[in-house]
Amino acid sequence: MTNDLMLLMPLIIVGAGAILLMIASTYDKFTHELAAYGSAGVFAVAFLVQLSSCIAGNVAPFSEVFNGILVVSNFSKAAGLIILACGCFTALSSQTYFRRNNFCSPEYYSLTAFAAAGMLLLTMAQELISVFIALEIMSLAIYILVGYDRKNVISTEAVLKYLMLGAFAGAFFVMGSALVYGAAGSTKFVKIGQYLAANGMLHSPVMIGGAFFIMVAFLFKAAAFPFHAWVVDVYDGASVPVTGYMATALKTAIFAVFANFLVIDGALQHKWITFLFYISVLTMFVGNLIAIGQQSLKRMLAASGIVHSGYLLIALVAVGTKDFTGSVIAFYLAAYAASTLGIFTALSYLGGTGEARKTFDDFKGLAKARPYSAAAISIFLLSMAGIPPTAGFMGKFYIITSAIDAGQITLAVLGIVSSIISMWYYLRLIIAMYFHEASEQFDEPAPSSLAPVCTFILVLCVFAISLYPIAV
Amino acid sequence: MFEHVLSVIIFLPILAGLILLATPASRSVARFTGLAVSLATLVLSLDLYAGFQATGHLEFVENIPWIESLGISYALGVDGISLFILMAGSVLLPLVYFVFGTREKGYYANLLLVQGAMAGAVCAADMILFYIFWEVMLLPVFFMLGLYGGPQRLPATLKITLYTIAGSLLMLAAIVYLGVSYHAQFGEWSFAMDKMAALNLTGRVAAVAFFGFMIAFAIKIPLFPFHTWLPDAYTEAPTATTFVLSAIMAKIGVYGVIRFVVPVFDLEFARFAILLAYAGVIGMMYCGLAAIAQKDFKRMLAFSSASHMGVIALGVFCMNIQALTGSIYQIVAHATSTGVLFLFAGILEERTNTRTIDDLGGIAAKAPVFALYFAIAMLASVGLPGTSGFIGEFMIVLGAIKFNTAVGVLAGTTLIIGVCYMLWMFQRVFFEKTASRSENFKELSLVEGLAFLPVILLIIVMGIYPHPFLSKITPSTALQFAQPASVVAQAPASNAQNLGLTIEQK
Amino acid sequence: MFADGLFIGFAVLAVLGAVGLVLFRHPMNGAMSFVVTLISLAGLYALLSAKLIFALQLIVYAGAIMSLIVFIIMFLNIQPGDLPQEETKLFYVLGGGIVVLPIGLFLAKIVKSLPEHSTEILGNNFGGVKEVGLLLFRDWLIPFEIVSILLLVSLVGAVILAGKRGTTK
Amino acid sequence: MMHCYLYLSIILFCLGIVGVIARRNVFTVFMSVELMLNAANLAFITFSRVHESMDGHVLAMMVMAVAAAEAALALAVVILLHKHKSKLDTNVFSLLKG
Amino acid sequence: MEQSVNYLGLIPLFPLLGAVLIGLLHVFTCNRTKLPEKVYGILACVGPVLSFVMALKVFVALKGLPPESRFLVHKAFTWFSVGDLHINMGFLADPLSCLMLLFVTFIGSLIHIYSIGYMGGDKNYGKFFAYMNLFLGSMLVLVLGDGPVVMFVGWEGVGLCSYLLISFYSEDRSNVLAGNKAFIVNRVGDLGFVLGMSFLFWAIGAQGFDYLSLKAHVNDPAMTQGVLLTVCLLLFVGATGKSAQIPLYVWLPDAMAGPTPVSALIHAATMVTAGVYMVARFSFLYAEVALAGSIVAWVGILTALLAAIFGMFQEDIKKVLAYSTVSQLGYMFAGVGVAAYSAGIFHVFTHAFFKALLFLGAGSVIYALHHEQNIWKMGGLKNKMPKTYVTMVIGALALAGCPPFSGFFSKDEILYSALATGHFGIWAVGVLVAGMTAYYTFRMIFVVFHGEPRDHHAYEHAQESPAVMTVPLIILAVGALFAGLLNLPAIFGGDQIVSHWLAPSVTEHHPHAGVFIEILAIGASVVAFAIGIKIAYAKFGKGAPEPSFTGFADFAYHKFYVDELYDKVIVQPYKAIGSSIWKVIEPNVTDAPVKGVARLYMVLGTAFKVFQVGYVRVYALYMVLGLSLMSLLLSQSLN
Repeated sequence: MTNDLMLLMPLIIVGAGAILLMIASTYDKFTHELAAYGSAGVFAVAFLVQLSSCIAGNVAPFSEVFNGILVVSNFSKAAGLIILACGCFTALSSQTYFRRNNFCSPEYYSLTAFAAAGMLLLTMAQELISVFIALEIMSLAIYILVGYDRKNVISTEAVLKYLMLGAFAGAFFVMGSALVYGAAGSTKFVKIGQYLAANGMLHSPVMIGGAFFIMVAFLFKAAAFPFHAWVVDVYDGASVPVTGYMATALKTAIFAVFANFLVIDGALQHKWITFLFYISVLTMFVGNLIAIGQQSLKRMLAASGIVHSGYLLIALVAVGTKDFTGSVIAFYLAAYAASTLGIFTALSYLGGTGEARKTFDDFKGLAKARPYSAAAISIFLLSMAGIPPTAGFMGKFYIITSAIDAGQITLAVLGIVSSIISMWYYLRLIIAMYFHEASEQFDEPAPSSLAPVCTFILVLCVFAISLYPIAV
Repeated sequence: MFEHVLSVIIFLPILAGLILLATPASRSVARFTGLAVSLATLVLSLDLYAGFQATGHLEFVENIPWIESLGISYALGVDGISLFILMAGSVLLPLVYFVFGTREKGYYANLLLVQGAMAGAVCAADMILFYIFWEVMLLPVFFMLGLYGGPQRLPATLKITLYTIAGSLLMLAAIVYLGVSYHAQFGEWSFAMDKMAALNLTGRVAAVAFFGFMIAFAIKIPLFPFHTWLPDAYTEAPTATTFVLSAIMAKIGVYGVIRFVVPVFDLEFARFAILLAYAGVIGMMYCGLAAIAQKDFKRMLAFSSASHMGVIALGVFCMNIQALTGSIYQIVAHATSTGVLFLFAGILEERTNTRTIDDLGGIAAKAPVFALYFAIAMLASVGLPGTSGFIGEFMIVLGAIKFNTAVGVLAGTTLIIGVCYMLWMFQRVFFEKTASRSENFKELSLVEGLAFLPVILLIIVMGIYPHPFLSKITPSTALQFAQPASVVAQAPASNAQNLGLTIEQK
Repeated sequence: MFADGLFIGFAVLAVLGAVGLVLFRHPMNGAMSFVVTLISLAGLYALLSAKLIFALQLIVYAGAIMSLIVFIIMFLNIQPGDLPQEETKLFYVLGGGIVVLPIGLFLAKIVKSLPEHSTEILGNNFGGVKEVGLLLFRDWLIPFEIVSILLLVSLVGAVILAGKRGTTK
Repeated sequence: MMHCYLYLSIILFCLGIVGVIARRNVFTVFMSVELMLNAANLAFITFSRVHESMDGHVLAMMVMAVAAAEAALALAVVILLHKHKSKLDTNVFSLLKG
Repeated sequence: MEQSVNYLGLIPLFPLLGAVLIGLLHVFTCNRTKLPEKVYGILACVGPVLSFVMALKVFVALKGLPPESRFLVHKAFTWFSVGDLHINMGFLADPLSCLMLLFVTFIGSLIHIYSIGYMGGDKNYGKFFAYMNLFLGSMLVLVLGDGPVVMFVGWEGVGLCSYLLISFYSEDRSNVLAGNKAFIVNRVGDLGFVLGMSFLFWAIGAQGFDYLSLKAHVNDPAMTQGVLLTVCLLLFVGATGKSAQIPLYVWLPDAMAGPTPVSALIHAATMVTAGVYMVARFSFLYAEVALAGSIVAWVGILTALLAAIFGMFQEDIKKVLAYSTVSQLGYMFAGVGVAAYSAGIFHVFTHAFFKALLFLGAGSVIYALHHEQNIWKMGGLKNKMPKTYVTMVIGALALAGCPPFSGFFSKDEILYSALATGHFGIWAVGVLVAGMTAYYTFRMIFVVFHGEPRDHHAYEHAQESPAVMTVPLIILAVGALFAGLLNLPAIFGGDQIVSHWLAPSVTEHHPHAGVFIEILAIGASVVAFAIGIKIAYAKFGKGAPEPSFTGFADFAYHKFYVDELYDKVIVQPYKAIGSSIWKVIEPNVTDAPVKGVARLYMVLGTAFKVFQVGYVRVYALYMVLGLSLMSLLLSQSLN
């Protein structure tokens, strides 16, 4: 039990931190700046604990906690690390962001911590209803964060769209769980696996239907085609740090649980390969096409998030169910998180009051005024585009390698084609920043140095992650 | 000679470039740093050259495992083929700092970056490492072109970048395919270049992978009909970039063909060689003809460069040792001659503020040294015997005749086509009456003159006494043709075939 | 037989309530109609021997949640003008029905593949408070605990989104 | 008999979907989602009866709790929407597009 | 068999070093303080004279060897060696190359000395001598090279120098254009040379790619008739370029239009004979395939005819000489074509003297008349310029083939060989051309020197040229008079020294057609000469007005519009193709897919924005539609 608790320590720290922050925020003297430092501290501590358990406690890969409802594996630890790091950076960049945008209260940071708790649970959950509850914890917290700027109708619209469609997708999840429960008699992954091993997938249509509906919810959260439409609007409506948080931590959690779910049984995964194949291809291409036409940076990044979901789906298609380590997925998520979060962190101090700078054109000539920020953004963009020597390239390389190794050559090639297509809109921002004359001075100083520092650290991460060797 | 000399050659410029970028260094500091670093690299390269044994195999090997689970390592080494491209870069790049003294910091920093990356691409002995450097070398070009290029630079920048990246990403897929095939056939992961020759690749996917490589290299070279990015990019780019693109980067495309396509896809290559050879020849003629229609001397040189690259590529596709060796020799010859020509074009542009041929005239009278240097480089470019250009071109045509008579005869027309536009341009720019634009054309300064002198001498020495150079190249090229046979002998055919099929059916 | 009759009755009521929810223009009418569905479902739960759930459905769902919804509807004091003009509602509903049909058929198909099973009311303590409670606090402790976090989040959320507090301190 | 329960569940579920995609009234949409959750709950309870295990009951309780939480949030959002535009029409909120 | 000596390489090296030295001196001083002209003059003459001395040494050394083993070789270094291809920077002196060597260095030296005076006061004095030295060095490489590749170095080198010399006064566009034309046309020929070499290499080159090895392997089975013919014809294409034969003769008259008689002379006397030398050099190939020889002979004699026709109607004194050069070159090819290699080479030799004489004489005239080149503006100059007149008449007689001047013997040898080997047509045309030659040569002499002055102003100012220019004229006149005696045929009591000397180098079979044939040949030539000179005298002997050409004459005056034809058929289409590639094909065909993809890309990008309508209900609809579709598919798969 102590061992169990030790493994759950990061979750407990984050959860407790969230509650403490929530309570603390009732005191008037507890400013949102303090809350920012507090939540960053909570995330940092949790991150370090997680890291130490990653390094030291090489527990059995599938050590069960709490009756098989939660399972801690190396994969979930890695995903947890990413989530916690994202949380920490989000907290810090939010502090900078809210220096200039005046709608924060300390609960904001409490909610980021709650969301992180939900995400951590999601990475570990091995039981459908727990997955659902974790999903909802995460989602509800994020809904609130999205709509945090209550005075802003855009923000409210975003939360409406997200909440409505999220709840809609959640309903499918519940229905799917019910069907799986009907077939297997249990909602625990272990039991489902045993049932599938005994009966085989094809002989259980209910199982197929249930898994199908469950995947719908995952695909929705991951913004895969055709469940992608919300993502552009919601990212656009949310404030920059929240968008960054959503784009990275949430996606990490979703793909972690998605992978965990898919690898319950080889037959389960195999059944969906064709579907996921088409979905990932369509996701990549539709995402790209949406991204091409965008003028707003956030919307472009949202659409590019769709594309990256497509790449991750390739990894899911190619993932081996035996000896699942999820290293490729985790690596890609880490690489993607570092670069995406980096951009949003940079935007959080470059965006101006009320996010006045939205479009590509607004960032023209940034390189002259803010060379380091522009360089950092360029590096993040190149990483997202998959140009070496950044982490994004290695992530893409691993995904392609695993896809080809799994015999999915067509998928790999389509992934490549997609990343060719995506090159334009990443380069577009670099071109705007570097090759155009400035239309304004960008002379307002960064409201605080936290976000710039985070940006710098994330640049280092982008390169450092690329050097970290993993096994496919 | 110390152990990690290649790493130093690669990373010294890269580090210097990054440091320059990251610090608010002044222009002159940047220029001086660039000059110092590139000269240091030159010294190291000369040392390397002196120590090169010409065994035909990789020398100065460094190998540090990186991603062991996939057999990826930080592996470097040079053989006779890569050595000369490396040398071309090391010898030529210091010139830029002599010639252009008043550019911005980023100009010099990017130049350093691209120098390191190109050295890396040439020295890499691991495919992934190669790919990394291959992509990295595009980035400085992107920035230099976009930041310091001519008025129409943006479309040109986009075109070259997207075009090249499209090609290289396809190559990435092909590289991964090779690695996976190696894993399937030999049971271990490896991305080492020299091991790939042992692969037995058949079937549709192999052909696709072959084209994955070929298209990437064809774009970089550029081979007809993938050359359309070239005129704009070469014309709009700042001179140093054009110089780098034409003198060295294009050659790395050819190098890639020699390194990857020829040994690994020997079957596919033999099958498509005639097609590719025609692409080379047609490209040569097409670009050569287009060159005559140019009014802008830089664009004319761009087409000229593309035309010559067609011949060089042809040499690789002819599959005999004379043509291949000729190609490599021509790579160096063309790097020196075209590189110098582009630098001179830059000087012309800078001192006359025009790129239009018709605006100029009579420069030979104003600047005899400049004209002499230009003429020597031009004559090397048209392949006059006694200059470096002849040896390679002759061997390529010779080899092409052996390969296919029609191709050979067409390849020979480069003798005529090249001379037409070059003389035409030379006549208008250097001869005739002095035009108003060139009235005050300043002769090369003493420093510039001395800086170019070694290269000009090299052009002549390489034409008159090429034997020492060739004797370092030939062992490696000979090995290229020896390899397929030995592999066939080593690998049990049936076994390999089965494994080859499994990967396809998966 | 009696149970079958009850089932038919509840089922018809539930469907009618649901149809009403979809079709009524004013949300208040829809909510009332939905309450009918919820109560019918409670009856069905009872028929399925889920005693605790039967009670919870009535208390929590039909009672608490629906009264909250109705309260908000009343609270907002919705005028007919506030409601969307949905002249083509029926068209949309029919179109929606057609679109949804494949999903329904698919679900029906997989359900059909299941072996039929009797749903006689179980006499023992199946579904009773104690049994379910034991299960809840022994096997399902973690979900139960995390639901509390969920509720906390929604609490905070409701306060933040709908509250009147000043935006910053 | 089990089939009948499940068919009913399916019908309710599909009606919920239709409600979500066909209606513009925010309340109706949210209640339709609730309807879908209830349909799922019915399936849970039915399967619970079939398997004669009470896990399904626990799950249904959890779903109810989530539904309640979601409803609370949804209503808060509705209030917020009403504050902004005094409309309950989802189509009114389409500033973000393209 | 062959003897290795280490000084052969020095022969071309002297002038080449001189060229580099002078060139550098010139380049570094031309825009600053100039060096005195004497420095250049002396430096420039050192190389050629040393080479000439070395050539004499070579000659002596060869003379000392038995005739069958008169080979001196010098392998300076391995030039390049790849696979089977081994090329040495090697030099070979055999009787053939020695003969060429002697007269090239001799005439070259003379020209250098002459130029010291002629070029005086030119601002690019140094540059000129650098080019001259470079030219001589290249020519010597061409002559001495031990294999085709080394020969090609010199071959292209002289081409380059001809380009540089023609466009020497580069401020005048027409000069540069003429230079360009020379280089490009030569390059066309060079393509043939390179291709010929390539075929030759792949047939028998693997065992060594120098003349001696090639000669030894010429009967290898790989050397089929087809290959032989291909190689011979391709090499001949090279020769037509360099030696101005049909169809590549067009550059030479333009080159003459250049400003320097000296450079014109170089082209006329030495460089253009390289093609003849090359065919003689490869006589071992041409001897194996008779058809190739016939083609060479016919092309040669037709060129001779064509050029003679053009020459009859030219008004520029140098153009007349230029066409006469082309015509004489045609004779030489006719000679080597009918396998009379020694006759051909001998004509090269004699032609060098009398053509040099004529050019220098013409130069003298032009110099005296202040750069007037139109013969219709001259007249009656024989009184003003007696030395020039006398020497030029000697040259003209030699050119026209008047016995016993040198030209008579060499030309007669060629015509006799044609007749003796049964090439009756060639002989007949040759005789006709001989008559025409006499006609146009003396037309020029009469118009320029006899009659009344046409331009009195110029005539008043005309005076005899200074001694530096007349002395070489006299020396050359002596040569033109007596050079023919070197190869005096048996019928005149000679023993054909040159032919015997050349015998080890060239593969030829001396036909013995009998005295009758020989007399017939000689007689016909003399008669033709007499007729030609008679007509010329009749028309121009007592002065004549400038004729206006009509009909055929006009056609011939315009050189059959060949230049215009080439311009229309080759040059303009070439440019048109170039600009259509750039303006039409590149943007609309080659680049079209790229542009199309880009456009499609942007269109799709804009089109997809439509789907982001912003209505949440529609987003839900997308989800449901997707789900429905997937449900349908899944339902299918369930069965």
